[in-house]
Amino acid sequence: MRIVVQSDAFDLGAEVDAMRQGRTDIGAIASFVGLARDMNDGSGVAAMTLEHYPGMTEKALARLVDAAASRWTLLDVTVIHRVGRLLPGDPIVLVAVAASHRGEAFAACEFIMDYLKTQAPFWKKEETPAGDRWVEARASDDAAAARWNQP
Amino acid sequence: MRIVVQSDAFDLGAEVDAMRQGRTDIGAIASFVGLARDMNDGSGVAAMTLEHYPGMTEKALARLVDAAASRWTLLDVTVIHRVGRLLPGDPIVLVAVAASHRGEAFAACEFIMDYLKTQAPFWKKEETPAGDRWVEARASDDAAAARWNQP
Amino acid sequence: MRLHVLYFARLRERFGVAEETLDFAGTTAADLVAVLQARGGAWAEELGGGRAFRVAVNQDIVALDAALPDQAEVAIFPPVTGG
Amino acid sequence: MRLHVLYFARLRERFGVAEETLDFAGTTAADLVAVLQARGGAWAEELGGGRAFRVAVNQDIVALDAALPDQAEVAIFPPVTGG
Repeated sequence: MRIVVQSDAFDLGAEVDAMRQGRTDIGAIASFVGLARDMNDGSGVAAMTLEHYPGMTEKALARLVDAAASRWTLLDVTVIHRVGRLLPGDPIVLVAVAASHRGEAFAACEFIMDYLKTQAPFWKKEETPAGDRWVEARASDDAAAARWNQP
Repeated sequence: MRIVVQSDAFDLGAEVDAMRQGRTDIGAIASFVGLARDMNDGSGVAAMTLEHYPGMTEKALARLVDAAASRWTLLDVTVIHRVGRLLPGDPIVLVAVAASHRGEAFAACEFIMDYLKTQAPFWKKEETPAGDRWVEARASDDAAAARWNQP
Repeated sequence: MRLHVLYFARLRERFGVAEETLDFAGTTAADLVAVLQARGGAWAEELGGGRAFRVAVNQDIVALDAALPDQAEVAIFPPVTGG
Repeated sequence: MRLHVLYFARLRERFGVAEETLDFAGTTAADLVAVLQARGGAWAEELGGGRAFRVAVNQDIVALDAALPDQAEVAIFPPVTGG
């Protein structure tokens, strides 16, 4: 398990290669990269700055990964989240999950992303033509996380 | 859209970087890599050979991608499937889907993999201690594909 | 009519043939399967109902009642196992 | 008891303070929120019920009825928006 909060860019290929290096038991690696877009809520976005809660952030991400690992049989998980100022097109977050079978890898990867969106203490501030604005939390993110609690 | 059948290894990082290069409208890239395992159906596997139906394969993969693109709003899709002899740990298949939002990217990526498993003309032959054997199709793969037809 | 018939994977190995060109007097994919099955041996075992197989006509998977056009490329193969 | 209180994102900006150490006579997170809200201005606007906020105690998100231990690190912040 690898959990990192950093301002530098990450390398998806290198992270996934590191997961599978020297192993022959992994059948599936599902991964996700979230990127900064040039538009949000109908407005152009020139840049964004990600603030976080140092100390709690790493704990919160580890809890998400533990929750996924208790729900599915996982072989490895990597979560990297960037902080600081990012431009449109820049990668923000990486989640990669290795498992024996694809169903578990896909489910755990999406689960971690859905909970990260509602549980991990990051906040985005966007630079728009009308000035800076804090991004508001979305009800759709709460709904995405809540569906994992259904039977 | 990029669909390739090849014997060479692929580079996940390079494929995903190529999708996002020069774009600022992508918010999410979900990707999947399937790998050859050293065990299957309770038996050790020393190597596998992937056979396909040249001509139909590319058409079948394009149809899967079209079906996904008609169901979700996608910005780009890459599918690469290897053929020939592979060793445990070797990547077999890559599916990467770019979209504005993560729900669509995840769903389309998993949809393409589920249908690839039941619709694309590839066949695996495994080298085991008891001799060579053709892998049998799994009922669980039919079930995974069928769930996308539910309302 | 004339058909170009391809076999893949386990069927190719069990039949000992990868492709053949046939003169065919029937109409549907099921008619062709019946002709092949009548060859006996591995043909009867694999196509006689005990094991699953798929038929593609001009590179699209079809149901057994599909009509075969003249000069069609017909492929018969086991359920797929890629990915 | 003594509490170390942190504010993040919009709340940090609106309150004009990132952290403070408080002597606190109450028991629960709700009691602390009531004390802060009574400061008026942005404090009343942000914590007065009209806008959503979250409270973490020693780096775990808690409900408002959670008891605050002495020397706790309490953080108050808007709903998160990372990822």
